[in-house]
Amino acid sequence: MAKLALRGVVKRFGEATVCDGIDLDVDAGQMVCLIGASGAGKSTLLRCINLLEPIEDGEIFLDGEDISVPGLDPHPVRARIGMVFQNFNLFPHMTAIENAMLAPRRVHSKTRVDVRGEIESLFTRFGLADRMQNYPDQLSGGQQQRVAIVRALAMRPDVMLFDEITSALDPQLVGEVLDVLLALKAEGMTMLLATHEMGFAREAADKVCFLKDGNVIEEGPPSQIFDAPQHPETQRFLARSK
Amino acid sequence: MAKLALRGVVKRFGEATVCDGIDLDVDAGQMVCLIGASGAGKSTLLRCINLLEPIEDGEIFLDGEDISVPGLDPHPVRARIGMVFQNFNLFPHMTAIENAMLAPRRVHSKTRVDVRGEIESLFTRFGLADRMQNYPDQLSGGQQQRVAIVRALAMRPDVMLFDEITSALDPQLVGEVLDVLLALKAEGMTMLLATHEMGFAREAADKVCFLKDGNVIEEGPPSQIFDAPQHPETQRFLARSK
Amino acid sequence: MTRREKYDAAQRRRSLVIAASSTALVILALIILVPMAPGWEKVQSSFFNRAVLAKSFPKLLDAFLVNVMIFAWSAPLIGLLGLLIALARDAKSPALFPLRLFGAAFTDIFRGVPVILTVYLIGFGIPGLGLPRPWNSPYIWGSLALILTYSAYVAEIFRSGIDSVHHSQRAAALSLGLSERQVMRDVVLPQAVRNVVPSQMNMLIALQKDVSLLSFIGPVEIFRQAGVFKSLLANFTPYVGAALIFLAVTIPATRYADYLMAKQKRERR
Amino acid sequence: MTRREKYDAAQRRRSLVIAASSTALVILALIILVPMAPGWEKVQSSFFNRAVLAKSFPKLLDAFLVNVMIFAWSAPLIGLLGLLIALARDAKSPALFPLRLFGAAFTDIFRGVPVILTVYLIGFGIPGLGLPRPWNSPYIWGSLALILTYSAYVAEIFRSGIDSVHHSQRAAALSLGLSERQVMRDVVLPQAVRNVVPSQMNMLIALQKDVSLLSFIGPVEIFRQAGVFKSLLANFTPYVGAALIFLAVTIPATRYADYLMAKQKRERR
Amino acid sequence: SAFAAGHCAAGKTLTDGKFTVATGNPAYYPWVLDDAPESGQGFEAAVAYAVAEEMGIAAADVVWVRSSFDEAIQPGAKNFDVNMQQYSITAERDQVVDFSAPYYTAPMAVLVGPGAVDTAPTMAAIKDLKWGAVGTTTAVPKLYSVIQPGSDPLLYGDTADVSAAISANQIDAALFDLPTALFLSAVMIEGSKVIGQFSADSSENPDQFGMLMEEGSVLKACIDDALAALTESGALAAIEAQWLQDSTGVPLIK
Ligand SMILES: Nc1ncnc2c1ncn2[C@@H]1O[C@H](COP(=O)(O)OP(=O)(O)OP(=O)(O)O)[C@@H](O)[C@H]1O
Ligand SMILES: Nc1ncnc2c1ncn2[C@@H]1O[C@H](COP(=O)(O)OP(=O)(O)OP(=O)(O)O)[C@@H](O)[C@H]1O
Ligand SMILES: [Mg+2]
Ligand SMILES: [Mg+2]
Repeated sequence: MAKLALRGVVKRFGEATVCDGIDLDVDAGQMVCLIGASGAGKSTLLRCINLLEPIEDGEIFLDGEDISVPGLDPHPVRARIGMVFQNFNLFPHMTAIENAMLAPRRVHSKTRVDVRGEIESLFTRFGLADRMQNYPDQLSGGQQQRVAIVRALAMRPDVMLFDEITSALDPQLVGEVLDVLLALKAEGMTMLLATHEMGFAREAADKVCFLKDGNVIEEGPPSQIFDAPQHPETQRFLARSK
Repeated sequence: MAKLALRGVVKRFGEATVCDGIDLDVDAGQMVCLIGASGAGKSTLLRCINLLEPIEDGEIFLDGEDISVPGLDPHPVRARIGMVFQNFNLFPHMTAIENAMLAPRRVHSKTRVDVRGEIESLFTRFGLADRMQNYPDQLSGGQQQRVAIVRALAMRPDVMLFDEITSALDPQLVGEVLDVLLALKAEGMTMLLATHEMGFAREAADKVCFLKDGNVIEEGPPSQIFDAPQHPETQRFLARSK
Repeated sequence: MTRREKYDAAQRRRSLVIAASSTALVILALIILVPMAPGWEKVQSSFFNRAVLAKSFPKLLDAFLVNVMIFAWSAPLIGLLGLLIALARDAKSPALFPLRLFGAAFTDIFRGVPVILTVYLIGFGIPGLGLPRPWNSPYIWGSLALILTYSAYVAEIFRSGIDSVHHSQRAAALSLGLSERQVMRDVVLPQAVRNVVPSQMNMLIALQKDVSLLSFIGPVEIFRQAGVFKSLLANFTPYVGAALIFLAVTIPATRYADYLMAKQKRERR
Repeated sequence: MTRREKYDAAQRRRSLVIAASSTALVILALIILVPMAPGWEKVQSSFFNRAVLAKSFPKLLDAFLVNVMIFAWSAPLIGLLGLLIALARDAKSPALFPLRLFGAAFTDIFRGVPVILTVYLIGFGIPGLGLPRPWNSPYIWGSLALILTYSAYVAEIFRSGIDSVHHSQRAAALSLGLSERQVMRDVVLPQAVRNVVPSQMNMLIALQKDVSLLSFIGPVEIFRQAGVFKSLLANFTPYVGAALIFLAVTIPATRYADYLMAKQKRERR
Repeated sequence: SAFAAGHCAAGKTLTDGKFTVATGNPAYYPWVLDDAPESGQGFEAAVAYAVAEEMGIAAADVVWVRSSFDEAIQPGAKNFDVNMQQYSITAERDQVVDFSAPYYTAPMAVLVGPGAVDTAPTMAAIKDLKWGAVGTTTAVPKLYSVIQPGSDPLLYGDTADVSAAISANQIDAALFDLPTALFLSAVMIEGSKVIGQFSADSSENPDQFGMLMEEGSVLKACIDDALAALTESGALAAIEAQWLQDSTGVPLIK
């Protein structure tokens, strides 16, 4: 059974249909990359999975349970799914470490002391040990992005949704973040990433899905998608990135 | 004479020194790429050049004129320098096209009718023809980034500062934006880019500057920096990105 | 119809039923329970006296014109002055420190001093310095007192709105070459004003009622008129009449403002 | 010293000089010019009468204690009720529509009805329904009237603050698994409240003065006391005395709040 | 009990054995002197003590409280037995509260500021003045019905505000009861003058001051009896002569 499964997911903004019946499976412990043109609906799809946008039609299953039933209490579901936003959305009134401690303290009712050690080690792992006490406005773009990752990891979800998590990182950091993700995967984390970095997708993904016109046009292991794309749209999209 | 020249620029945030006496020259019509680790001070340097942050010491020359003289009226200077921010900073109360028309209308006192044609063609060039009437909150990350570029270009500056302008773009768009930049360069635009995409820097830059610890540690043509870096720090930084 | 649509429709129906029934319940309870209190008849005849209302209402409406008039010329001036003071307080350059000082002093003083003193001091005091008629009119000087006082309040609200716009917006606008004034006008203020519409509606509503303070220095507006009736008839119903007139103006106005805000919000995201 | 530091220092000096001299000029002008007006002596003896001030001041201070008391128990309740109403109006789920309706009705009514009517209606009307002493005390019911009225204003301000927090903040907090209530408490409200501090200071200051409205139903607070002196001595100086007492409280309070806000702002970016 | 055994007021007062009288805050000259009714100085204070004495209540058992007009007419329980602050008896007020028999009949008088002292005491002349009055008094209906001024009158909260408006030259004339007008012109407003009075008895509903009591007051009969006795014995007239200025010098307005 897939950890996360989408069946016929439809999402509209007014007249515009962004997701037009998307089917997608992410198995437990898998890392799946969503690729597609800017505006293809990658971010929207991630937001729908995290129940931040109501979907017009279709179902979303987490561990076989339909989490898109209207009227379902979304909070416990969201606590199992971590998300890193494309534009970070850090809380500007909290320091970096407070941002990261919020969810463990509130959702898992832990004390600052309980979680501090674990979170500090996360910050260190992302090269942010000396920035923990800064407010988001005092951080560089890449630092903010890493704080957002730490914040999402700190709540120990079993599925993570990452939206362009390396866009503001230098190559060295991209490598380091990739290492962290692979370590997470080794620990059994299920991950869905929206990314524009084809190199990253090729290196890390178990499966790549190409999104176009509200549908998954083609999916498969990176070797197949990148080296032998079947669909002409996929071929065209990837032509430029080689 | 360099179009843009920095001499001993020092910038501090409280105790922390972000720029520690930076010297940098950008010749007219050149495209210079700033590379460096996350938090190295790339964004800060661009903000200082655009006179958005006061510098503690040093001088900044535009066309040989010292624009960092305390007390100088910064507005005409800024009108000659365009800037695209790392996090876009679009105006949320204006549609995409209103965002782009603001500066020409206010700074160059043109009417909407005067500028509409030119700006619409810019939008089309960036694949945004059908998004002009959307508000920023209704745009995807990559769409916002492109609107920010259009907005900065619309005021027809002669120097452009770009901060990570391709971070939210898919590979195909990166290629197209690069084409636009090269076209601008052909028209004589001087450009300074902060970027993490080494491929982009290698392909487009006339000169690459590596920023570390508040200084330009190494600079030179991309071939030299990427293929034969001299400084051990540069070597280490680039090791991972190959 | 998808299950989402079905669910939404059911929710809407259910909440309408709850809203209607709970409202009905509260009203019913008031209608049934309150009259059971021992003193209800006395209270009713003091506060909800039909005969008194009928007698006083036309004159109250007449007097309300005075309020409307004073309100009509004061409100725009308050908005303008309030905005200017807010801008003065927000001036960034160190050379404009005196302006900031002036702004702070203005708000501190005119907010801190009770309106009624300002009304007396300006409404009686300045004419008392020896102005000839018609320049000593209580309408002029009373309005000035209101304008000064309310500007101070309104300025603080504008300031909070300006502060709530993220500084990166200012930076982005400046980077386009806009002057400080253009940045303020085109980028910061539109967002700031939008953020404070409800608070400024507060002020408008409060002002509409505080126009009545001018009655201390003579003008017979709706409150004075209600007070005259109250004294003559020894009955508080005229105040209820005045309140009805106020509500008839403010509720549609606030509902409309809310509607506009909600619409704009929907359109922009 | 870099040229930037030199320039900044020079600017600071210059602006201080300008501020000091312009302030001095204004004050001088007032001191010299106003007394030249023909009616100045009369105005001075009506409004700035030393003997009257000396006579009335101690009693005004005594009466001010009543204000302080009423203020002290009303303000926290207003803050709380205002916040609750704002939260009710902000309730998102369609099932909570009745709550939203209630919130809107509450603000519309208590903002729209003149305070003074609310004070009469609740302060005289409810006790008039037949409550025995001490439960018919004007202090209790008058305070309730103030609390209801001011909550409506305060709620609107909180609401504007909540609205001014970008919705992506809510989304980010929800995505962490926080409940609606935690999102509100930990993420939205802290930013919202910060955005509306100046507006809420407005309300505090206005409340401090509107405590005086209770005098309509009996309590002799500073304004009634000043009014008594005014009537007795036919002199407005007691109001000036009252204003001085108010200013002595509000100016330090607002300056301190401003200082805290500025400090926080500096620290966070 | 302080009451003579079996006196009609016994057991009917707010506090047994005490007679609680309310006056204004402040209480004005010449109705109460120095805002100190306990001294018995001033017309209304003296009348209160005379009535008390007549009812067999010792002066020491007269308790003074303060009240505003609004508190006097509120629908709930009152905190006084009688309230004296120049309340004019009107039919409408009588429906809400009780009034005693009148203790004074007040003629209305015209007070003019320094700029209008030469105005002739005729209806035609005073009509064109800029008028003011205290909004809570019966002077207001008199002003509208009898004088019918040419321009809208301005209305104020109390006599002090009217005085200030006259001083600021915002109004020319104001309508008061005669004792108040005389007091204001003599003491409060420099250069002002009482140019005329309306005959108290001539108008169809003369302005008469009565003590105000709670509607349905059981005390009313006793008070009325006491006032009747005081009128009978000439004591009331004596008090009036002692505290209120002789007003025969003020011309009648024609
Ligand atoms: N207001 C501030 N107060 C304190 N420190 C700040 C402030 N703004 C930036 N910094 C620090 O200055 C350093 C440089 O930031 P800058 O944004 O210029 O980095 P960058 O090179 O653009 O990094 P990135 O590639 O991640 O965007 C960072 O370490 C950041 O934490
Ligand atoms: N609130 C909205 N109203 C209308 N259209 C919207 C709204 N939000 C998003 N869209 C549109 O939906 C489409 C998908 O947006 P989305 O953010 O999911 O794209 P994306 O694949 O993440 O793109 P990018 O790679 O540029 O981030 C875009 O065309 C966008 O303009
Ligand atoms: Mg996206
Ligand atoms: Mg940066």
